[in-house]
Amino acid sequence: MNITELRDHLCEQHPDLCPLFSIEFGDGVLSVSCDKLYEAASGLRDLGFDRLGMATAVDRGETFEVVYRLTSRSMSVGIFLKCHVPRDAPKTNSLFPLWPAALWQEREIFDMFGIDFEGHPDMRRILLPDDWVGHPLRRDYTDDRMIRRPDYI
Amino acid sequence: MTLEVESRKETLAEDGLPVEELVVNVGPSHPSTHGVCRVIVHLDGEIVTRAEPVIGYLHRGIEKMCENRTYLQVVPLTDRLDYVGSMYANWAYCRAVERLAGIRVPERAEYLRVIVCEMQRIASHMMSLGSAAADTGAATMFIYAFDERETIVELFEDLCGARLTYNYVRPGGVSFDIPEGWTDRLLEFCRTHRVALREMDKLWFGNVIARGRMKGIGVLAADDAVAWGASGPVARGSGVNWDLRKHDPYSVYPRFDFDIPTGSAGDVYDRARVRLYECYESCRIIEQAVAQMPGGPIKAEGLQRLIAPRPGDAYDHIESARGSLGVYIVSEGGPRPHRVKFRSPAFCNLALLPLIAEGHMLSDLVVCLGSLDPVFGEVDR
Amino acid sequence: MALVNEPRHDEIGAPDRTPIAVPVTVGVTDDFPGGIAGFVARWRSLFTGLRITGGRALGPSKTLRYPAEKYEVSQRWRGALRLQGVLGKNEIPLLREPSPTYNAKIEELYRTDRLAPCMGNCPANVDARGQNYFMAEDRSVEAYELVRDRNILPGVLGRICHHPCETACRRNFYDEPVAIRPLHRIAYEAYTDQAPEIVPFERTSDKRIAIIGAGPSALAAAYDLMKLGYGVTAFEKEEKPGGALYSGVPSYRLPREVLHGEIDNIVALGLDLRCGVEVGPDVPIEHLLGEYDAVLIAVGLQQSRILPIPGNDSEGVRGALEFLRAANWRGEAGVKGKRVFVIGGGNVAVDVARCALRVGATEVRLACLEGDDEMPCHPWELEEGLDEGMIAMCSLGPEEVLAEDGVVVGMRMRECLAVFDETGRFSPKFGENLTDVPTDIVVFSIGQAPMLAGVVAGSDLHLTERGLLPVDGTVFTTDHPGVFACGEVVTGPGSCIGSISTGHEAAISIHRYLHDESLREGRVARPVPTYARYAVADVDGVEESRRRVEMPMARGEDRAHDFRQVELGLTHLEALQEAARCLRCQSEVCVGCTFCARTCPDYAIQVERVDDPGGRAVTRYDLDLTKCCFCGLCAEQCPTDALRHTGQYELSFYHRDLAQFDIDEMLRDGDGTRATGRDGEHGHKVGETQ
Amino acid sequence: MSGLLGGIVFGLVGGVAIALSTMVGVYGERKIAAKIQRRFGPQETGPYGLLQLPADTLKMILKEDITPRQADARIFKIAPYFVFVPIAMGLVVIPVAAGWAALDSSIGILFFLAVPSLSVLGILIAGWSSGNTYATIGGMRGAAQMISYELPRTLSVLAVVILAGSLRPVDVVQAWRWWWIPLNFIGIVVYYISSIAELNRGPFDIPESESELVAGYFADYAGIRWGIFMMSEYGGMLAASLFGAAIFLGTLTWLPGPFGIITFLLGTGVIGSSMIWVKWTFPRMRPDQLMTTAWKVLTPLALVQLVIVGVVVPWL
Repeated sequence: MNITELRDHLCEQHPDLCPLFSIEFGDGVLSVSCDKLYEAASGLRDLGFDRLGMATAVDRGETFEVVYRLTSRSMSVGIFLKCHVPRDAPKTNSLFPLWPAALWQEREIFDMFGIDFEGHPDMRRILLPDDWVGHPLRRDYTDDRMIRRPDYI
Repeated sequence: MTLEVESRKETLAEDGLPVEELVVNVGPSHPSTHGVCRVIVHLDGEIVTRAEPVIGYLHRGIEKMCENRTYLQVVPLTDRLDYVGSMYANWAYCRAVERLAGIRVPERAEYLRVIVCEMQRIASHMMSLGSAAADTGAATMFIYAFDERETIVELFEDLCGARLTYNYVRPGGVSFDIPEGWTDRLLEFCRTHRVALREMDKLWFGNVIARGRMKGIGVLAADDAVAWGASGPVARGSGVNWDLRKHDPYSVYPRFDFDIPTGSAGDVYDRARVRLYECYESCRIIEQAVAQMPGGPIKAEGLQRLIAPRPGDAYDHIESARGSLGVYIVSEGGPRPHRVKFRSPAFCNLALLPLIAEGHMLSDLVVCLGSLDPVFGEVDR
Repeated sequence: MALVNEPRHDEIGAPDRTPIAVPVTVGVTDDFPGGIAGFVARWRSLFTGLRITGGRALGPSKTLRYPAEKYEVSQRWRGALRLQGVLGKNEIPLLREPSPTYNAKIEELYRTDRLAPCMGNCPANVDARGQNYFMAEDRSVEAYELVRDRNILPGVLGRICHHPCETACRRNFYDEPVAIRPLHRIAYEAYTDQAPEIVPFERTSDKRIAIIGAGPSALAAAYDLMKLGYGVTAFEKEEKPGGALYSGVPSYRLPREVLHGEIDNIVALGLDLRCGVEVGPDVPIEHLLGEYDAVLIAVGLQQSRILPIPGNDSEGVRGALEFLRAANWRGEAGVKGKRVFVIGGGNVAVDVARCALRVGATEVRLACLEGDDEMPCHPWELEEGLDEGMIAMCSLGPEEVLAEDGVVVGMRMRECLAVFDETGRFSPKFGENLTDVPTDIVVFSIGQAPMLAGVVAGSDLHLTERGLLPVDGTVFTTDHPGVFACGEVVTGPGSCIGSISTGHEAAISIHRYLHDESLREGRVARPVPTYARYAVADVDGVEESRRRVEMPMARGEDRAHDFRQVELGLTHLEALQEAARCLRCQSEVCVGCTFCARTCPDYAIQVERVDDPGGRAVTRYDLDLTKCCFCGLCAEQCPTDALRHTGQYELSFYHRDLAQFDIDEMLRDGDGTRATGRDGEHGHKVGETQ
Repeated sequence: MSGLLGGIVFGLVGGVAIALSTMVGVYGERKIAAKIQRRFGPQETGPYGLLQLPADTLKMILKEDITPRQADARIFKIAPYFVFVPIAMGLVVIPVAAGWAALDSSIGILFFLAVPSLSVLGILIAGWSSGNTYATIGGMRGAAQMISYELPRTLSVLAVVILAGSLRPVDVVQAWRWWWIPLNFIGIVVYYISSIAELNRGPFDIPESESELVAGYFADYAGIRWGIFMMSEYGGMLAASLFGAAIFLGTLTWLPGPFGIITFLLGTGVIGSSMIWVKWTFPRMRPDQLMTTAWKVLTPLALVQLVIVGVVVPWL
């Protein structure tokens, strides 16, 4: 199944999600608001997206963009599920109940971005020590030990 | 399984005496953790009641480092992700960059990439099989597997000058063309490797003790494998027929005829044997690729040294030896990526350890861990 | 073209990434049989294992015996970095401090056969690298003379060339190409300012050569032949020399005083130029054949092609060359207040359109078969034309000239679906849609043809059916001995620099002919240089000092109505800075471009150089081997091939400082290195530093 | 007095013999393992790397003797000797020539089976006193394993005792007949396997299982104390090989008179080498599999052997 077929299929099954779907760089992207995230995700799971491939976040300035990449084995197609959480109150729903694969990946996002996932059973740091201060993948993170490399280019 | 954090718990035995649960700290420096992983193991006698992996000991902040580097400077960093299979991270990263920057790769380069990655698959599986054998004390099997790996590593050295961190796949192509006589040596290796594989199959997978150690251990149901995001031999060992080379074909893979080995029991044995059979398939792919390989350039012409793609994000994934390795790059313009995320298969597979190790003995814990084949450069990034 | 604009590129062999139908799988699960057979199989497996290990124990060892069978490092082993020691050990201090002889050393290296990409891609092999070097040293006269050697008319080409050199410039890979073409122009301007005395070439041979035409190729041949000591006479039909440069190139691109100044310089070198003499009517070619030892036909193309479509004989249908001549020479082409429709997508068509604007056309449209991304004209020309108000209509083929009472009233165009077929040959496919465009003047700019009938009349030279002169494309001979041809009459419409290159080649042929040498020995047909069109570099964040100097241009609406120059030119200082950006490719000498340091993922390389455009010198080159990860990116980035990996290397030092390589160490030649201490001398040195 | 002197002399000779056999064993193990793995093994120190072992011994002696902070120091330090001494004691009853043993005891076989087993105590206290979880688990495993394998081992030897009708090793050697080998085949296999298990060698090295417990009960030992554990292992291997070659294979009687010692030593070497071969071929078993093997496979097999012998003997 290619992207346009996926869009048609999605629009047929979930007309409410249809306007949120777009195609960027050849990948299907479903941008939702974060309070609808869980709903959209469970809709996608019912549609046949049985794998949560990747979960990550991107610092977009005012907001953090939480990105999930879902894959469907039956349809052989992938889709991005994105939502923006505000920087001052980074909180969204966990997709752990839908895909247990989110267990560690959301922990990593919490570790690196400080985004709190509600409904996640084990919201602790994963890669960094528990007493670490700050969330390093935020663009404004600074640390005494960080070395600013020569700004050549 | 339970997920809440528990400290050592004290319970009362039947006769009223306090009994303390034995907590063993396997790692972070331990022969069988394949790197620096720490597993907090709660033991009831020898039975593992709970195994909790603690990772991050090899966390070098590679994703953070990428933010401060140009696209080309990230390539050597990807070598250090999965140091057993550097080619994969190279390739996945380069694919994402190429997609983002709209670079078209010459056909010969694609073939070279396929060849080196299939060689890398053999090398990585040999490492995995060997060290999984060493986990159970079969040091000789370990050496035999490493003999095979050594041949590949030598071929890699002749190809690109490095034995471990190749930095071979670059955005737009590969760094070197094959030297003279190299393909002959490669084909000769494929021939001898099959013989060695059959021998290993008998020595290791046919052995009654090895089967006793692997059969029925660490069983992962197919549904769990999918839901927990397992990929690669871990998922295929459970019977999940999922291989990106077939199901989301990339590069020139559709031109090759190969099979996907899958297990049925989902135990350690099937996972390991899937790896063994994949080596046969890799040999087949290499032979076909060498026969089909066209001439021509190995690098895209007119490639900017300073790659500065347009704003946007791109995700690409390939089937590495450990599963689907994805790279997600967000560009906001300019010569440096805004964010690079490596979706490492080892990280996702390792999350399964508590699931599969529970209820087995301490000796099986290391076998389960070895069967997931984690490489901690990739887990911790 | 290597780069595509679509963000998602098609995979080779898997365009849509659709999964392969049903993947074949191999089951891996295996188990012992039950019962007695299983018992036997279990015990047997133990003995199988013992048999395998025992068998291997009896076989040969795989390990190599040290040191007798020492493993040999591969050719591509990534060892220590070295700078090429081209300058030699004794010259190391020259790399550290600006020295007057340092650049001379590099200049010497330039004279070797290591062609830089800019030289290689230029049809005439103009030494752009040498020019940049002289310009950076503020030696403009020498730069001019160096360029003129191959380029004949640097001042002219510095304005109109399509600069394949800049396309090939290595700097494209990093940020933006060096502005080689504008530097030609600066060199010319500096040369005219200083006006050095021109010493004519010494006449060493009594042989005389006649050249028919005085265009770029004729001048190139004349220059080379005069340099070789021959007497050269050029016959020009028009009143002024310059050929197509004079008649075809609009003066907003090429001021006539520049053209004539350049030609005057060549005349001053000893050229006997006779204008207003048309070979054929005035002087029969037979007369030339009798009078001169060799004749070179370089008459170019004088005739515009007009498509055989209905209405092409109406009033208001014009040919491009005639139109340009009228516009250039008289400043008036009879289009004032009229709408002009130009058919064609080449550079000439754009010139016509832009001229039409300047001579007072109210609306200028340009229609071509090709789509907007594949037009044959140079993109910058199109862009400048669009800036000035020209309207481009792409993917349209001419169907019919609409005329009323024999006067053009419009043009009917047919939609063009594809210009080239699958094999890349020109074979346009047309669609059904028709477009009518009202217009007053239609100018066909779809190609030119030579007018040779008059020239060859009375000789035994033959023309083909299409009026072309049969010429060998490698040595430029015709079928009459002693008669040669060059320029567009041979190659067809092309670039100015391409014509010049044929002039150089024809001069070699004439020289060899007059000395009875083999014409073909060591010569091959020059391929038409093809080059990839680089993507526009994204230079966001590239610091200002590294960027290309921007050519100041007159504003589009200002310049659109007169023939003043569009490109305003660089200042002297800008030119010096720009020339210093040249990377001096293939010189194998470190020029301190710092690309290695910029690309090093470990920041192990520190380069400092004198930041003076003239005295470029590397003062510090440090490699911290304790940081180096041997990725090889630096050596790959080096534009001059000065940096390379060597095999002699070991990461074992007696002293931590030894891992810091400075220039001396980086330049060290030969086998023994300080790091290995492999030979006695350097081993001793290790001891000394303790 | 002479008995004491003899004891001291024998102790010295025996100690040197064990040290030498350890060196030979380690050298042999390294060379055989290397051959199996297609390597060379030690080859740089001395001819054929023969001086590697003396060098290693020297290194071990010179190394710092570390006692972990949390260890019970006194017991920790003494534990290696508890392992080594019983195993060394077991050697005295083994006949080294036809009709001669250092200690020609009438209960020699019982002595050989009982005394070396006391090393389990050493393993237990070594594991416990280290104050280390791995070592504790290793010690527990070792104790369980050694005690379990006592049974099949003893039962397998019992068959020979029945055949010979004596517990005196010298008598057994003299009574040995070639057809004992086919008759006793199951017993030989059981003895061989349970000896390896008794020695904690691969594939039964679960107490020290390097990949799980790092080194098990001697994880925290360093220097010469660690060397003594090694010596006990190789000494035990020597003892088991000598005993097997003498009692089960009767190699002392294969050649007449004193020449029997040649075949005896050869037989010992073959058994020892085969133990090395087995160790470097097979993976390690799991503790429960080990117990299953001991109780559900080897013990019944040994009992079967006993029955066979018991049925045959009256017919002799």
